[in-house]
Amino acid sequence: MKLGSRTWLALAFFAVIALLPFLLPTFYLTLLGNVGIYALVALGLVLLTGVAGSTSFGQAAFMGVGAYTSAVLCLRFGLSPWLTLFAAVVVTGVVALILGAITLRMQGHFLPLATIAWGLSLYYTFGNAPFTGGFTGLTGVPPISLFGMALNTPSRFYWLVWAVLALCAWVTQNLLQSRTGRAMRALRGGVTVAESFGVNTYVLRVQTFLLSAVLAALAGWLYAHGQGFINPTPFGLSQGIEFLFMAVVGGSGSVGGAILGAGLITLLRDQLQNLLPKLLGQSGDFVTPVFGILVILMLQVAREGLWPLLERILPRPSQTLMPGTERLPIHTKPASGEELLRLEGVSKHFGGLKAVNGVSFSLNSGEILGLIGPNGAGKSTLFNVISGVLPPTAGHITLRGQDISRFASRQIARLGMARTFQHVKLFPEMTLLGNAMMGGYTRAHAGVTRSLLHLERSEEAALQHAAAEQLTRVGLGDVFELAGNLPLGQQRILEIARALVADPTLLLLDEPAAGLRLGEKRELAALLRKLQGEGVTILIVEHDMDLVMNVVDRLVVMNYGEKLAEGTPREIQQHPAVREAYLGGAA
Amino acid sequence: MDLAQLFDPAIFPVLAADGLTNGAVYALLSLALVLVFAVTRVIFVAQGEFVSFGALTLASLQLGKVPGTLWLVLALLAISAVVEGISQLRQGQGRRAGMVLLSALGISAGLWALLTWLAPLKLALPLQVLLTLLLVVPLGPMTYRLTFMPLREASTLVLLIAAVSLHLILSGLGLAFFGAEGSRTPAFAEGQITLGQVQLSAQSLVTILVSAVLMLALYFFFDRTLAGKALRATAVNRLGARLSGISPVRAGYVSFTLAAAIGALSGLLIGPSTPLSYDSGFLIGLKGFVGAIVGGLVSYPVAALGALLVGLLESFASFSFSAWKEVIVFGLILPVLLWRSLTTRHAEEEE
Amino acid sequence: MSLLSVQDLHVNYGRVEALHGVSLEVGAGQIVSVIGPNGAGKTTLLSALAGVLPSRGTALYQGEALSSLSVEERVRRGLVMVPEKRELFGSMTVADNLLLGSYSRRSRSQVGTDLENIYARFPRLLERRKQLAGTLSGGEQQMLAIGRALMTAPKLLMLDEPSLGLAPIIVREIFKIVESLRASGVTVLLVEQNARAALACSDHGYVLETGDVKLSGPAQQLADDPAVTSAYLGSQES
Amino acid sequence: MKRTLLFSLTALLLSSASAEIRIGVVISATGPAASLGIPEKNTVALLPKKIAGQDITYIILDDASDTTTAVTDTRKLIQDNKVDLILGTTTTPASLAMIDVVAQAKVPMISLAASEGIIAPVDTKKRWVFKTPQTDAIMAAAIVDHMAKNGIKTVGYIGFNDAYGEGWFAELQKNAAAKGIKIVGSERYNRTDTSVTAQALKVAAAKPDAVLIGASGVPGVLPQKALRDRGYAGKIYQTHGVANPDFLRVGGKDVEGAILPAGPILVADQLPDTNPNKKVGLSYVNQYEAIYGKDSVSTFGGHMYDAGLILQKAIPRALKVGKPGTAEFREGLRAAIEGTRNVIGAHGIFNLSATNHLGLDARSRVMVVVQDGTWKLLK
Repeated sequence: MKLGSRTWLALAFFAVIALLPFLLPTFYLTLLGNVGIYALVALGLVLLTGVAGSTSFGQAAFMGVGAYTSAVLCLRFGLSPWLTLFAAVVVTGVVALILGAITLRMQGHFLPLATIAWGLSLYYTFGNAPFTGGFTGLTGVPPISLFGMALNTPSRFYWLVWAVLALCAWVTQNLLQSRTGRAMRALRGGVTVAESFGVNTYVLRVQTFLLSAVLAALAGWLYAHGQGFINPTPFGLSQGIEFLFMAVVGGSGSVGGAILGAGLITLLRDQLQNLLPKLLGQSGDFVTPVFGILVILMLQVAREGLWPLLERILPRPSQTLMPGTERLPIHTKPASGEELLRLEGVSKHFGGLKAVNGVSFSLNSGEILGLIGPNGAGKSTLFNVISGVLPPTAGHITLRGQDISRFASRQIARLGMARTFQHVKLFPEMTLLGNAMMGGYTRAHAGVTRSLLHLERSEEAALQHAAAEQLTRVGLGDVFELAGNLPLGQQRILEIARALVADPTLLLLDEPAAGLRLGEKRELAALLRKLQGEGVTILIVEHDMDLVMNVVDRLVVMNYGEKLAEGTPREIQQHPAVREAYLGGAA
Repeated sequence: MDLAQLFDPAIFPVLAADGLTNGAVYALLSLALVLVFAVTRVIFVAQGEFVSFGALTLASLQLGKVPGTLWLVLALLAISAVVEGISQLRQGQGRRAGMVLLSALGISAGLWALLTWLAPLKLALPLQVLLTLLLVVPLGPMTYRLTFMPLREASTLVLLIAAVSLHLILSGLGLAFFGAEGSRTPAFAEGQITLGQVQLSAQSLVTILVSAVLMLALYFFFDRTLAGKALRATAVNRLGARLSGISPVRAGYVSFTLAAAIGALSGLLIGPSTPLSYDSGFLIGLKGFVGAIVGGLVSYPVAALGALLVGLLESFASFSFSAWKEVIVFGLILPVLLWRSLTTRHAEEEE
Repeated sequence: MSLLSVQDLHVNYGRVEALHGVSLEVGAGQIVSVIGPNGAGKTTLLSALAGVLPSRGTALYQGEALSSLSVEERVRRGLVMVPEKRELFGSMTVADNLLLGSYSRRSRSQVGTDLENIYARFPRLLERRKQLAGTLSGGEQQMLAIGRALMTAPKLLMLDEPSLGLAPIIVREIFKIVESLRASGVTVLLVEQNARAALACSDHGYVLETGDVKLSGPAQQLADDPAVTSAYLGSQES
Repeated sequence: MKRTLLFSLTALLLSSASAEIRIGVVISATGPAASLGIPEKNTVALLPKKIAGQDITYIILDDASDTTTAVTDTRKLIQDNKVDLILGTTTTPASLAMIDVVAQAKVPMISLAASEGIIAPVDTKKRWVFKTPQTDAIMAAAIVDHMAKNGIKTVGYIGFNDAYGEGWFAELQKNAAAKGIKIVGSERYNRTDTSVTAQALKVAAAKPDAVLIGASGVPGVLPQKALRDRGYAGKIYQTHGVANPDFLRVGGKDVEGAILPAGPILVADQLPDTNPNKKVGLSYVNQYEAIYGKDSVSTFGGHMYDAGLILQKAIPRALKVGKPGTAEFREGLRAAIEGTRNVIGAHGIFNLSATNHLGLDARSRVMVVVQDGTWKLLK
């Protein structure tokens, strides 16, 4: 396999790290050992906070659960640390599962507060539980041995820590570059999109949370056996805060940021400890306040942390498609003319507002149906009801004979429906390719474990291939461009490509032509007809009448939440009520 | 065993009174937290520091010392003036920049003169309380100007990290100013009052009454005055407020001023019954938070009730399982969150 | 003299340009409408003029450059927008919503009279003054939004799709109100999809399409222009 | 900034060349234990600057009352600053955590924390660890003795919910059992709690003859006040942790009558002239207050001072074994400290041995009562 320049840099970095014990004074190994342990926790926060958008002050507490589990089992039953590692991970996982299941449904800012609460609770639990040695702590925790060699000198322990960190950084990076990783990124502000393409975001959120807790447990395990002593203070709230600092200062969006942040904060504190007494005298201890001031200043200068600044000078990540011959399976499409979608008296009310009221129509396979109406007529609401984003207040929707009225959007997605959004919902920091691959989520199957170990590469290659194919098909050439750099019209096209990667039976397009230039609109019309020729059924909401009248077979007109008219484009254009609705009758 | 003893007529009312006294202070703090969050999206964990600063500044004045708070105020004033001056200059407002610097200089000199003159005189308690408020309350708007105003478009997480940093700064400075040991401030009322079964210290009664009055005052402010309504409006709909001519920056200033004032007053209320030290405020503030969370960080009355509940729960837990008290009090959040997660539909968080 | 004069206004969303150099004039005492299909950039234009979105180009209001003024400062000078989504204070009463409109006014003496005038203009708001704004019907909300804006004592009122989502009978009412504003000395910049109704009450009109002004002229002239119709119903019409 | 850095760098190079003994100090100058750590840190200024012709350099690091930081600081002092001895740290858990580090590096350490577990039993690791403060065991024994003599049969306990409160409760249990005193209640509170009414109520309801409050510094006032407010009339004992002027200042009338064991230094001026600790204690108090102001001294700084006195005797002997900075010197220093005999400190007379790394006896504490807002020696 050919390695990208980023990968070479990472390998070089870890090679230097491996050689440092021969170059650095011992104390720096101690310090870097701490950095490694902290970076593990920060790595978990990268997944949780930077990628998935949930914040936790409780990582130190999870670290404590891991540390205590391992230490107590070692001391009580004389087990080997390698055995208790397993127990530490399991116990922490169970605790995290319980806490996560309770809190992860909450809105963004509740989670950090809840984590403060359990961070404090677990601290006092460590101090008061009967088997933890109380606040005074447990001494004599055995060191970790490898092939009979105790890893308790600074340099050996340093190697152990960084080996574990390198491994975890590698698997985390793998995960981020996988199908699951893309879905995780969508948890941050893109839940609707993720659900629309078949992701169970709640389960994924819990999984992410679990993973971050396990990384913390691993750090706790290293900590306990490295120090040989544990008591509650290192697992208290202030350490939990410190970990979040590391992730945020380093740049919580990337693996590099976790290591950078952990290193920076640890070294900064150490250097402040040396420097401040010289500048301000011994009379007071100003390390913490000065540290706080520096963090605030940094946030005001670089909100995203320091890694993005560093990233600008790094070579760009590799921009080649993965080789691979495997192709994704293709859904069987229903025969042309068969009834695909049917709405019966569908209503959606918001309080007193009847956004959609008793709308019925049906859509046959191979057809393009246009849904038009003035602004505020309820078209987008109806779209959201059909795709399962909103549950209908009344009525029935059937897809290929199956009642989907009560289905969540991810379930509907799995039945072969894909959509675009009126307000473009892309991931601007992801490449076109990454965005498009999001569409193929339900066509691939690799879960967290396979992703972590990069055992899903052939499937990933097939996904890439499918995405690249659809991007070419809609005329988006530079697949490694960031989606945020595209003009609005092209972003809409990208959304269509993303929906096509899902290999949909039914494609829902919400105002695909808005913001497109004339030439682009013509291409769009051509594309839609081509798709129709290939057996894709399309439901389209559009304001651009030129486009609509040109491509659709039939039109449904809505006004004030109700169906106003239905018919061919020509019939609709002559329909007096439609003209009235569009041009207004106030005069 | 213990639980039955809890309802002993000699014990229950005492615990309830104790819980209400603390709960009243938590309630005040929770109101400030809800206010600051609703208006500025800042989860203001440094709120508790104002509590410590309030009590300890008064304690310094009691000893006839110039409180360290003065130096902090002067430093923040200087930095704020420079920052503000620069931003005025950038907008081409040279004269205004000069005015800002000059007035800051004037205020600083005045404050310094006032404090160095009055502090050693050991004035009467009400005057010292006024001096304390004069020193602590400005910390609110100034920390807003320097910390949060430049970040006002940032995500909640960034604001939260900034608030935590501020907590570190203020508690570190608190240690330098006031020392590690706590201080007690004089009571506003001496003696014990007997209400039926319960013996209540007069100070507890003052705490409860003052909290109640403050809450009523806040209610009046939010419900009856244009400025208070403008704050609420900013919290309800930021864009709508701007389009009505309400400046969110000004709303930020007002809410942080109120937060500092409420914090300092809370410190003065608890100060007499318990020694407060530089790091006491944080946990007191966090308990206010639990209340605020019960109120979903939006509802003032529910937050206040939640905070009262925290006070009561803390008192009863202290009696029955004192070692596990914090676990119980902070664990309270989890069922509340669970209940919320089951009753509210998950809303998409658009960044 | 123009109350508002806009030259070559550009607005970007990130790297994407949404307005490509729009110019328009609003004379004092006029009603000027900007019409065009969805996605043409009408709302973007108003938001930029209100200061909600950053923009490039020159915009002079009462001869003063707008660029350095915040939203609130524009409101204080009488440049007020009623946004498409109304942006009311949903959990506050109708009366409070109106009162808050007067927040930035220096002189309080006129506020009471103005409030009475607004209640007189919108009797339904008077009936519902103690109700929460969020519980009003769409039409009432629109009235409240206009009412709140009027409480700021505006010189130039910018209305973004005031007829959006309203029943025809209410739409008619809204346009009557717009016309009556001119009588009370308020200049109006109206953004509408309901082209016919908008042009009917306007002095001047602009047709916006994909971020550019496609047509402009006296309202009556535009109303008769077939190009306007085609912008909405497609050019196929024969 | 750059200049300072350059300056400190040259200073570092120069200093490592000259003959000197480097001593690392780890102290809790911030965090929950700061009220104990700060006087200890302040006392470093009173320690000898020159012993047997050798310059002594003290490098002070704050551990913020945190175990990890204490361990990292210790490693930094040993590995980076190449110190020959570690003084500190303030808290028991952190001191325990440091043992492995100093034992591995073979650098002697004198802890300033309370628990007996730090130095006992002396094994291959704890060979390197000494301490100067009286153990909780010595102090608790004194309290329980006093209780027994005053006919107390039942005792209640209210203590910190941390290592300090936990350690004291363990010692109370041990000693009370030996004297047949029954513990009828045990409650915990946090240093920063605003109310202990509930705990006081609970303990008072059990009607013990006496209550012991296991707290340090000003927060010790809270339970005593709460007990008195609840009308509790029995004896109230405090620990030596409260023996600082702030406790009296803040406690005022509320702490009248509190009985506690303390190092003789607390009441040095009331000791009979025959007491050998009187002179040393007064000298320390005077030196300390000359720098930090009147009524600023607490007993905790005395432990640091005592460590200095032990070193004064030990270093000259260690110098005979090896040069500073060498393993021989450190081993020599260890042995010399272990061989400390009859060093009269502010807190007692130190007689160390291979099995006793504290070396204080019952003379190292006196019983004191708070009377008229001051410490009063109980004969």
